[in-house]
Amino acid sequence: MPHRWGMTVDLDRCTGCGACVTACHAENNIAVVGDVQAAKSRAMHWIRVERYWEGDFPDVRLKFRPVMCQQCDAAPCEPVCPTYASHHTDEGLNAQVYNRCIGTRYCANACPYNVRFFDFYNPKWPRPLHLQLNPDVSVREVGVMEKCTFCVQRISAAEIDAKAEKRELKDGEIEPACVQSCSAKALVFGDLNDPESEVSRLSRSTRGAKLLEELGTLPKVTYLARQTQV
Amino acid sequence: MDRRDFIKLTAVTGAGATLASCGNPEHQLIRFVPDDDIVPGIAEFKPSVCPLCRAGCGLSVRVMDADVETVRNGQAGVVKMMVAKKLEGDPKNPISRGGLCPRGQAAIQITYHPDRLTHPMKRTGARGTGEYKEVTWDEAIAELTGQLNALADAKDQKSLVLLARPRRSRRLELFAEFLSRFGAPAPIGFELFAEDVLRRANAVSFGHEQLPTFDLARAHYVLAFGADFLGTWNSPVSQNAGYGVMRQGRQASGGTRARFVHVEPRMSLTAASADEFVPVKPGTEGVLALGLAHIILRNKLRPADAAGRAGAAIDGWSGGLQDFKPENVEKITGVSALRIERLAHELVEFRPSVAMIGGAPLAHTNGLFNALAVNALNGLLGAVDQPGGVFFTPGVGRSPATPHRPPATAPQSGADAGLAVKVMLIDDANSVFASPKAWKVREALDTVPFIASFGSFLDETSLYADLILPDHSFLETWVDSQPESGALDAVSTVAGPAMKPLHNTRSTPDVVIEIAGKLKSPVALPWKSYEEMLKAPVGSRESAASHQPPATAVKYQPPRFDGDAAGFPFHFLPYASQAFLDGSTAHLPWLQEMPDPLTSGMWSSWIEINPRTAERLGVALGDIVDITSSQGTLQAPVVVFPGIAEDVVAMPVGQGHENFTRYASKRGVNPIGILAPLTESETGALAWAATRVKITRAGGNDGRLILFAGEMRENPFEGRRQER
Amino acid sequence: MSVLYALYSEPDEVQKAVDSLRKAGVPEKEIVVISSEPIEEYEFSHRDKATWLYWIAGGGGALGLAFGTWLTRMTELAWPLQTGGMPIVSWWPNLIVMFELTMLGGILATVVTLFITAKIPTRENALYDVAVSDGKILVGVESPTEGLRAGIQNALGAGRVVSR
Amino acid sequence: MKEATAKRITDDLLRPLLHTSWRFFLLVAVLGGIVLMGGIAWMYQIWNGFGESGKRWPVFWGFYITNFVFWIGISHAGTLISAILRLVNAGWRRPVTRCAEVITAFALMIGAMFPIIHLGRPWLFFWLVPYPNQRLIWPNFRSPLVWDFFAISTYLTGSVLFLLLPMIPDFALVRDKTTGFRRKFYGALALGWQGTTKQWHRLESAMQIMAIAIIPVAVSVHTIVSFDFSMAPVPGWHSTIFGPYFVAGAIFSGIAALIIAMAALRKFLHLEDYLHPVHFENLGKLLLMMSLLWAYFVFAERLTTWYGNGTSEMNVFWATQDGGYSPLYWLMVVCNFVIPFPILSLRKLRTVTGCVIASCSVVVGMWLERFLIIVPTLSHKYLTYSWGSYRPGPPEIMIMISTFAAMGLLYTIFSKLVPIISIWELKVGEHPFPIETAAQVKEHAILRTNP
Repeated sequence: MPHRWGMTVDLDRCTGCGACVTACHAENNIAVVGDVQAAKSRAMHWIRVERYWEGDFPDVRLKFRPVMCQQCDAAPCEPVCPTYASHHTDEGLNAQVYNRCIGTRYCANACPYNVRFFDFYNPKWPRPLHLQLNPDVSVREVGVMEKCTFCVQRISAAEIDAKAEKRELKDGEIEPACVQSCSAKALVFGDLNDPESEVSRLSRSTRGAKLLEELGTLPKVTYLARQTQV
Repeated sequence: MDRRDFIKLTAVTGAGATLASCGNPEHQLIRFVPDDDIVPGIAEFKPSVCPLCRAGCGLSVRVMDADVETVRNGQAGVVKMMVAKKLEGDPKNPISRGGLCPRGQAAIQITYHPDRLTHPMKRTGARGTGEYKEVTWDEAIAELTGQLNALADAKDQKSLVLLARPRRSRRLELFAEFLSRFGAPAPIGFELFAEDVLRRANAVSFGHEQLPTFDLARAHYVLAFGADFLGTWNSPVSQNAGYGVMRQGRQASGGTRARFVHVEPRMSLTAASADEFVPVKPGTEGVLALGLAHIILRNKLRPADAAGRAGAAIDGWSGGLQDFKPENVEKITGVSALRIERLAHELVEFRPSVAMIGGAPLAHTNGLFNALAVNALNGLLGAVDQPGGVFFTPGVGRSPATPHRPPATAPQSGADAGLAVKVMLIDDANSVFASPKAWKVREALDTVPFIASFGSFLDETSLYADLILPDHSFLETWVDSQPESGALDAVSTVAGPAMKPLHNTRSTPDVVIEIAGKLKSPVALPWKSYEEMLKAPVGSRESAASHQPPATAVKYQPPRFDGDAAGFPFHFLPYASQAFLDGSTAHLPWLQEMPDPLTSGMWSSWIEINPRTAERLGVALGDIVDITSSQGTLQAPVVVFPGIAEDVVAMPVGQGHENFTRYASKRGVNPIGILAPLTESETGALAWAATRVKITRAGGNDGRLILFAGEMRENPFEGRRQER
Repeated sequence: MSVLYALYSEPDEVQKAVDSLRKAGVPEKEIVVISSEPIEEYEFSHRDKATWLYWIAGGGGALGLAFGTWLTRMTELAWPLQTGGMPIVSWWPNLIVMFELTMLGGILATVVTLFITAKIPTRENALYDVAVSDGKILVGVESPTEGLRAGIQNALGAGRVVSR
Repeated sequence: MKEATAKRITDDLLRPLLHTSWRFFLLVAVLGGIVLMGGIAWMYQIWNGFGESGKRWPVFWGFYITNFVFWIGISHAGTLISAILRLVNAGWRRPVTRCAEVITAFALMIGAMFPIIHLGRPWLFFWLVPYPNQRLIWPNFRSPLVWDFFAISTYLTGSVLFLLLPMIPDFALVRDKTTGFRRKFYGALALGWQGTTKQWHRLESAMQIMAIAIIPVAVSVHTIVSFDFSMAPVPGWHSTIFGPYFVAGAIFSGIAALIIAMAALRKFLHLEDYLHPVHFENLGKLLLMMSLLWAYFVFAERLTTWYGNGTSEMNVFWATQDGGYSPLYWLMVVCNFVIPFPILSLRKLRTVTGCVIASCSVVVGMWLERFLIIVPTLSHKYLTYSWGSYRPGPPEIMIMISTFAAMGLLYTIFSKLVPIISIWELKVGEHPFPIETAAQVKEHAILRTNP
């Protein structure tokens, strides 16, 4: 049975610290667009920690919600792409093939979660910052769409190792950069096809819910509700 | 594998040529033979230590080969080198436990920073102009040695001052050793959010002059006073790990979810995660703590003597804190008596419970009282050295650095010692940026005849240096850390270089050792090199406990504020920004572009104002306001912030660098600049939360404020249809 | 080759001329009427009206439909890629492409047939007179058999016959 | 029919082909200049990076797609209308059809440019075309953009042929009426057309079939354009009304464009005798009907949203109703209904000038509608944290202006090369007899329209 990669986000553990955001930049060669472009809201954060205020001072609450590509099984972004740049892989990942992308940006419009980002310019890394670039991840050229891949480079690396060692992947062996950096362990990643895996166990939790479930996009990210004291 | 499979594969892996490796002139350059044999494309993981804050998280550095442009005996070329690619928390490290904070993730950019200083430099222009010329290491070291010799000749060794960040590290021990053997005063530790008040309080209450460690993983009830322990305070990564467990980590094993109450006038990142947010008047946190203690004592929920010396340190403890009846406390703190009653009962009911205090509450004129009050409460709750309580990491020596006392940051600090500073060494401390103008640090620096800096970047302070001997980055050299908190057991992390140096820099400890040996009358240090020092076993260190000031009972003094409430109606609350801490990481582009967790601000600074206040002042999101204190005026855009009291305005520290690399220079404003030079009455630490300001609208939204988020609320138009 | 024709201003004369040409024993096929605009109300203008064009257009449409069906199916199966949890061959979207190609087929078939049956494009024909563009109507016969020449000239009206 | 009349018609309609004044060249130069600048703007954007346009996260479509929808809409002026008029055999159509069909052909060409201009990597646009390639990958037929490709190319082919076939006899006429290089040129274009009864019959039945075929195609084209939006599950787009809504809007703006074009021809080519007030009157009535239909659609759409009160739908609703986009929204309502409705419903005002004024306001209004369908939705999707805004960049504005110039340029050149009114069809309609006085025009017009 093929793997089916999924993630759970425990909103009761998440403290909104933002480590995942920086870790994602570090792992995936996401360009820093700079203040001028950031002011035009062209900053690219494959994962973002949304925060929502509730109520007014002094009875005020704040919700954090990390949002990355939900890797939907019925992803609205996939069918609208005329060149198959966005399509579904055998392991249920929502793949984005930069080389095929011609930049219609249709996928981004169709995505209800706004987790797709566009390279408005060729990225720049003033030397020697370029030495940090992760050689396992392609750098995107101007005019293509990019988004969270669940750190597919880590997944395939682990799979190749496991294959070489003629063994099954262990649960928790693969950690996307965001999961790895999360010190509160709010993010859990694993194989949803393995009923024993931590991620399967958690996504079965009664606290679990999908983001914009009603749209029928069948996301593979489950959000575990933050508990409130009575 | 045929072409289609290949395409499928690339489709999955997203592999492809990286731009970085094409379009560069590399192929024209000569390829040098690598020094060590390298397996291309295979990643290694090497240990290191995060240098950014005192938490000292252990790192595991992903290292891979890359083509590095270098110059070898005059010939430019490229050489294959193993270089750091990514920083992860070291799973085996008891502090980071495999996790890392956003700042730590970005630390790697220090090594690769385009504006990093790559070679020794001597000042050519006037001080502060940043005009330097490259010199060789021999020249640089000779220069510094000469200066020290001059002092020695004049029998004036006392007027050598070393300004460093106060860390528990052998690096600082080495400096201290050198200074004392040379005959100079101990290093001056300078850091804005130094938490010296808390160390003192812990020494008084518990006999440990160090920051506390909280056993959150086992705590059932956490009451935090202003401590941003999930964001920037103390040892954030380990505290986040503990927090995760205390919330959802215990259910599997039949445990329960801990409760968490946060007390502060402005909802911080940490308070956002609290079950209950208790706004309180600034500087009255201690009163609330004692109010809670009073109820516990009154109702005999806990034995009074449980508090031990921590209680004894509080005036009127034995008498049951009669001055802190709920009604009085309500008057002082603004927290309702009923609520106080409830919280007090919960504290006892849900034991093990623990209280913590840090940050702003200690940055008032009565900071020490606030700290002692909370310590006493912890004592009363029996939370000290108990599972789910507060611990003190053992085996932590006293910081070799004497905490600065104003105007000690200013080198005429010498003044108290009764002599002027002639030579000043700066190790990565930026006192100019992080001191109120009133301290006149610049002026003081100007009076110092000779200043040498070991920093890797030109910042406001090192700009005053006559000589710059840039250090290796932490990834290129031996590093160590002995965190004073964050783990229940003693931690001492030592790591070798993760990669070879990129530039013509030298490890500062080794430079100091070399200079020590080169002096006319050499200073004999027990180590040939820093590496040797780190490899030597840590000698039995005098325990911090032995250094404890006599415990004298303290009374509550209302906090004093600079500026009268009439003229300056708002409390001004600078806070450590999640991205930049005290501003020392503002030069890292990833952190500049990381949206602030609460406001989503990027690349800019702002002032947070309560919605009703904003309405009253006639300002909206992005409008520009003047923030005026008795010390001066700042201009910043407004962020309407539902989580802040109406009489408080808050501002993140970190932006507003005049000169700190291309990414941070001339960006935003620095709230520290307009702080009044009030100090904590007992310890003399800067009371950075004791300034009042007035706000006046200065103009409309000029795009200065850069936000990532669109809306503040999830459902902004709720109920709109009914209205129209 | 030789042509015989005459120019008329009024359709009635044309009708007469055509009839008398028939009497003169000129085969229906060889009688040519040329005008600068379609003329409806007369018998002569109803010659050659019958046409298969409509059926051919329909056939073209059918061809287009077939091609559309094949193209969509074939390409989707050539390299089956999952998108949005839709079937590899998903008929709903394919119908759109199939419809467009059907219409395209019909249109192209029509135009091609038109060109063939109307014998265009060709070189300029011998049997033509620029006067037609002034509203004159031309009736004539292309390379008539010698035997009929006299008869035709009479039929068209000896006076106005042009012979080339 | 009177040869005198025939001659008069021929001479009038051939005049523009035979005589050229300096004004023509000036106009061509000016318009050509603007078009050129548009081209430069596009090169600038490609060279410096797509960021030069105003697009931003999360508003990834803006002016370009707006113009795409707008121009495709305009293209519904010609072929569709003339096809309908042919089928119902409305006598007054004869002078109108060709100048209408020309609009279709050119508007389609211009509109079809925009999907390419708006690509992040325009140099790869041909990846949309289904052809066997070494990438071993075909276009994704599930993508509305590929539907667009097929629909538009079919429509373009169809309407160009629909335009060209009736031109052949006219080319033959011009061939006979001219000498020298013109004769050669038009001779070639005439394809050796004689005008035998057979040819006429075939031509007419061909036109019949085309007319029948082109109508569903036209409808499908703008329905599919609407699918570009309604296929995406985002508030304000994911609606079943979009197909008919877009088609109606397209015809609406199309007729407006046609009226403007006719007025221009009438004035500059002195075709007062051929394009009568009655034509404007009739088209005006059509426009009025479409305006009402448009209002009906907008109301239906708004009411459903408001009554349903879905959170995310209402976010977009408020943004246009009284939010940041409301000024544009209400301006659209004024342009599409408040202004044209009274003008067109009052017989007194339904003059040539009146119709032109109404049409201009409709064109503006319909452009705004396209914009307001695209941008407010994209800037107000479900997760409010990710809300954004949009401001067009200089290249977008320049390119937009240049497309209007391009339309003018193509139209000018066309009317210089081809009789802009189908001469033979006009003659068949025996229309008009030379007319001098306005009075005669009126009485004559009525006589012609209701025979």
